Amino acid sequence: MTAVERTQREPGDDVLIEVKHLKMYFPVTSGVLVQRTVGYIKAVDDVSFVVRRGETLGLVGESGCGKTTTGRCVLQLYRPTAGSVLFDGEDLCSMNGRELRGMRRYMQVIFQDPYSSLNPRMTAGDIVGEPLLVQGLATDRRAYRERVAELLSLVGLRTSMADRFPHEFSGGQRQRIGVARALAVNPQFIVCDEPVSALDVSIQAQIVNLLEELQEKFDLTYLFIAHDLSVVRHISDRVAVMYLGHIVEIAGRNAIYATPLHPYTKALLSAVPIPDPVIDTQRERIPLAGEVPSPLNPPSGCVFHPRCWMATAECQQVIPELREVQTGHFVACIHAPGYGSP
Amino acid sequence: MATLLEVKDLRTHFFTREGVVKAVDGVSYAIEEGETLGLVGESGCGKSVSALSIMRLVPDPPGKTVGGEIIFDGQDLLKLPDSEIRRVRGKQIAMVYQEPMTSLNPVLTIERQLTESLELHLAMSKTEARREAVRRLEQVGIPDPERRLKQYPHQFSGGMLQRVMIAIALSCNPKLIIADEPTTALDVTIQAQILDLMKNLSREYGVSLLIITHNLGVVARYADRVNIMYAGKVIERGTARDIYRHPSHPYTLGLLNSVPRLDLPRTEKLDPIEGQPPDLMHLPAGCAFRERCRFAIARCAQEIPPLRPVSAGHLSACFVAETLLSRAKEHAA
Amino acid sequence: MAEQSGSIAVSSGVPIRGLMPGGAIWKHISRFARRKPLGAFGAVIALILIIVAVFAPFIATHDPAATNGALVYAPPGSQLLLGGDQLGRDVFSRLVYGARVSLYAGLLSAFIGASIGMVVGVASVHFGGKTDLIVQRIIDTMMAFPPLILAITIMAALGASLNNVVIALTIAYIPSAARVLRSQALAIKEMDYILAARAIGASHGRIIFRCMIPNCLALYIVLVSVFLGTAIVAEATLSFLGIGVPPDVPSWGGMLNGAAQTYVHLAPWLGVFPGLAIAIVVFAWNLLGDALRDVLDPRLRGTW
Amino acid sequence: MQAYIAKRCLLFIPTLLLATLIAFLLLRVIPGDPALVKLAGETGDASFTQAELHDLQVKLGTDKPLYVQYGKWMWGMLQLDFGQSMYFEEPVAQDLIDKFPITLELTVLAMLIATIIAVPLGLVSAIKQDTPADYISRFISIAGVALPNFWVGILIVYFLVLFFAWMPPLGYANLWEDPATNLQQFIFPALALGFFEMAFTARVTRSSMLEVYREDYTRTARGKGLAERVVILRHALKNALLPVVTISGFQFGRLLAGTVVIENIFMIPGMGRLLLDSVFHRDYTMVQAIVVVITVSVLVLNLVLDVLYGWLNPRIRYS
Repeated sequence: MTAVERTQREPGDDVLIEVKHLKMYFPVTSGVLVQRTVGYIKAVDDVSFVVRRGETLGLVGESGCGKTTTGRCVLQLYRPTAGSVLFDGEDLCSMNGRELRGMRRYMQVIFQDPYSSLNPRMTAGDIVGEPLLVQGLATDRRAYRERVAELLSLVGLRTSMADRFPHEFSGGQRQRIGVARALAVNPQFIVCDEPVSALDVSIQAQIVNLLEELQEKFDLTYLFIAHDLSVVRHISDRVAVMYLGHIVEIAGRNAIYATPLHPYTKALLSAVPIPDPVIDTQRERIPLAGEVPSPLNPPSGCVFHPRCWMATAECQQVIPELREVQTGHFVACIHAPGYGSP
Repeated sequence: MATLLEVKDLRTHFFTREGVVKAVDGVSYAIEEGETLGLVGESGCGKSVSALSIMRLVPDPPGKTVGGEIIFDGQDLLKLPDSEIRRVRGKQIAMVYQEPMTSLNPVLTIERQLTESLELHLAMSKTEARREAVRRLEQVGIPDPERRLKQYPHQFSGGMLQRVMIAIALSCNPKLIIADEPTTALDVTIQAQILDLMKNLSREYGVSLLIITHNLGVVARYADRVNIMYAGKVIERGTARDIYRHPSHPYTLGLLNSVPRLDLPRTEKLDPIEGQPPDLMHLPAGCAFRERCRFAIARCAQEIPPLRPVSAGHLSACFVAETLLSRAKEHAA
Repeated sequence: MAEQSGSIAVSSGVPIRGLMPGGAIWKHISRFARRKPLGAFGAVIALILIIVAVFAPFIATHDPAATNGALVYAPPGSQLLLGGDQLGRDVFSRLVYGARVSLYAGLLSAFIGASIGMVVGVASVHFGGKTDLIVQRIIDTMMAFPPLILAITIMAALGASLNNVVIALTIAYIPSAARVLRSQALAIKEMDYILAARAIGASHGRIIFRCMIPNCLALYIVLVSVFLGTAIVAEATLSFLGIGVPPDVPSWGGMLNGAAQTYVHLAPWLGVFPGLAIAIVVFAWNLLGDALRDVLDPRLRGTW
Repeated sequence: MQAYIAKRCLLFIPTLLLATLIAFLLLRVIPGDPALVKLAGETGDASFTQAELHDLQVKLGTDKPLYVQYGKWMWGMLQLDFGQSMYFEEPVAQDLIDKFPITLELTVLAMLIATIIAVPLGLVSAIKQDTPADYISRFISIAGVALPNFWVGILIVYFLVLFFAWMPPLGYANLWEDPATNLQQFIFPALALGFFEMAFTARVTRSSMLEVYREDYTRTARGKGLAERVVILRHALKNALLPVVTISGFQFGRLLAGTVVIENIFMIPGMGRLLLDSVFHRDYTMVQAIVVVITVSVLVLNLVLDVLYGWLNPRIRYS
């Protein structure tokens, strides 16, 4: 057991999801007749974290950092290349298709795009009711209809809307349908994959509030994936920051926003504009040079070193592991205070 | 400062089979020389259409500018013949678009796309234009410009392409650059790079900037003055300080309250604007925001509130603007 | 921000207008007619064709097979509405019965060809991997055979008969149908709602029949309507060449067999009316197909 | 780009093999035994003895298993021996060498006529969208797609005979020896043959151009102040023609197939007519050989077009 596993999961902790050394490599093939693998896109590269029952873990990072892939691997929508995902102690990675289908009663997902995530040929009622049919949760026709109506009103839609098709709804309303679908099976755990980033600003808050209310009501556990750091701070209990397939920092919400330890987290936070010209101009800014390297050919050592202003020669060689430097605050940077020798 | 561009009572409508969409319906604003003006609103509020109307680039059909004036350099752009407006486009007023990936021609080299406006507007020779193109790419921070010129758009990342777009926009030393959601398609760290670059260059060359965005944070940092749009109209205008510190329209207030902020303590609950944005084809009588508004009074259902001053340089299109303003000032104090 | 209201979904990339189930069908038809007058015109002609084909015995004025020595090359209008042919048979009645052949061959081959193509395309995408690769290779190679050549070859092997024409045309349509529907299925497979279906534990069958097929249907209908037009031409071509339906069966193509060489001096109308019939019917089908495509799936514009 | 071309070329070989296999199976699997068909005659009821059948099977080589037959046939084709005609009982290769150039000339001519008229027609239609010019061009293209090529052929013959007392020329004049007569012979058939493709290409060009008109980069080009002519010629045209290049492989195939019809109407002694005659004579070896020639021509053209497409599209050129 590495330090990560030991300390992230403390005795007596009520851990619902435990992800250990998760790797998702997408093969890149080439060749004319016989396809052979010429390389891998390391979308997720050795990621470990836990999600405790009832909490929201925020997962942030820029596009292409592997946060969405991580979420899909946790749910086994992609079968990971390596590593394990324990749901209440049971390893999802070793389950077969049938066993996994059974597990879908307990874990669900909400997608980013409210347009492509709803089948345009099904009515809102059918979309919300489908999980009930698939999981055999509707005993009869009446119970089914009542449950669908209940779910729709739960997410703030009128039950009379059940017969409408997705294109008759606005973006925010569609996202509510997506939430209702996820709730249908009474899950314990929901992966929220950028659930508000495709919505208008004034609608985002509606959905965030809805997710929070539902969490309280049904004692839900969320893995909340987003690139908007302000929203993540609002909704999460703990936050993990990803960069190029790695988790570079995990800490409690207050700790990570008040005292970020990883240089990438610092830069990311400083880049978020504040809607107040006076405060915004007074903040310290850490401009990041360059762009995110290709996950096909990631840099050696610490993947962030080519853009890091603190990088030393050592950073090019050593892959920093995630270490606990303060209670509950993990960071993967050899220059972080309290990190110790690499 | 002198006024560079004045949009007066602009009306651009889309004539679709289902009905007339009044995307821009009586919008007025002015841009001073050297100023950065923000135009903020949610999708479908008409902010992009108003900018495209300035350049007369609204696709027709179905779009048509049915009324108003756009005074630039003493002449009404809407009345110029086609040959004259082409002399304004790219030379006097240039644009940076939202999607750098699709806004550059995939089958032409960066060089061709950079040099063509130089050759057209500044009558440069091929070699001169090439030299200038290299200089411009350097200026926007693209390493190895000589090699990059020979490449095609798909060989660039999104951030790099937006730099190229800025280089193209700057190339003929325009007086005004219109940036339509220039960073929406980019990551937050890249977004900061691009906005800083635009702001620095505009300061250096005294170019006016019109930044169109849905992100209140983006304009707070960069804009001198801000216009807030809702349902085809400007509903509030003022300095960035006015707008963010003393919002005096319920919509602006709602927008500011609904986004969680990193600089303030975390609140238990977000405070969203309830309801959905209105359907531009069937706008209700009176104020378009009335149905979502917490401060609505009976009058709001009958008349459209005009945009009027509430303090020096600060305008609001709300009947209860004064109440909101004094509340905001109390709150700030 | 992709917030969108109204009835146009942009980002889903999948047809959403039209094809609504339920009793609203008449409302849709009348709306279609208002928005696409040319398409409605095409639909009316298509309907007339169907009526003529179904009620041919009541519409025809003569027995299409009856020969009459006195009416050989009779000019139109005299005793026979559209004149007589080289055996003195009534051209008009033969045209009426020919509509049956055209419609039978067109409808069956378009329908079966597109259906098999859909099954192949969707299944290939669903199973993916090596299966998809092999299917793709075979489709690509089949596409190198011009459909008419494929049909002629098959007719050469099978011999002239109406049902053989249907078989030959069906086989000729499968590759292009499979190709078009495969790419549609590929696009659908990338949609989040497929992932959502997997996330709720939906079975493979459910994903194929509730998600993939319904979203291919618009394209399928468009495809059938387009194939139908080309199949009518193809049947006529085969019959014109003398390898389609047997010469004694009245068919539009067969009526033109040898026209260019034989009748030009004696009876030019023999070369005109059947061609006109084909042209009008196919023109109408194309108008209808175009309109259907615009309404059901605007992205397909210009793909054939 | 080199890798792309190499990949295309490598892919060409298995595709070619597969194509010959399909051509072979089409005629061998469906009808059963060619010897049986040949002996049974047109109506299928001619009488013959088992011994006769066996002799013929041995002669035609159809007594051996299918894979042996295919192997032999392929091996022969590699040495340019396309087999023995079942009807004329002489090698089919000579016939093909004589007739293929005639058909190819007709096809290429038709393709040229179609493309030269269609592309400008489609462009004008798109540029002048919803003007009378657009309506006329759209009418031509929708009507053109509806007119069967054999009927267009018949009408042209009628027109020529009735108004100019023209007769289909007997005998064939070689393009290189007597270009004037040759073109006189070919221009009308090529027109009839290319009519459909002209209409089709015009439609594709129009819709592709309209598509490009909606692209962001066209707006960018206008936003630079470029004249409409430059926007069209420099920015839109190349993008708009990419789909036109893609479809021309299928068009070429359709035109080759169309020669079967047109050569019969205009009495041109090409491969298309030979194919039809062979079908009537149940000359399977000949039919097979012609199908292979046509398919391989299409495949070769597709290969060329792939390379051209790669050259036109920098996304492919630089990847």
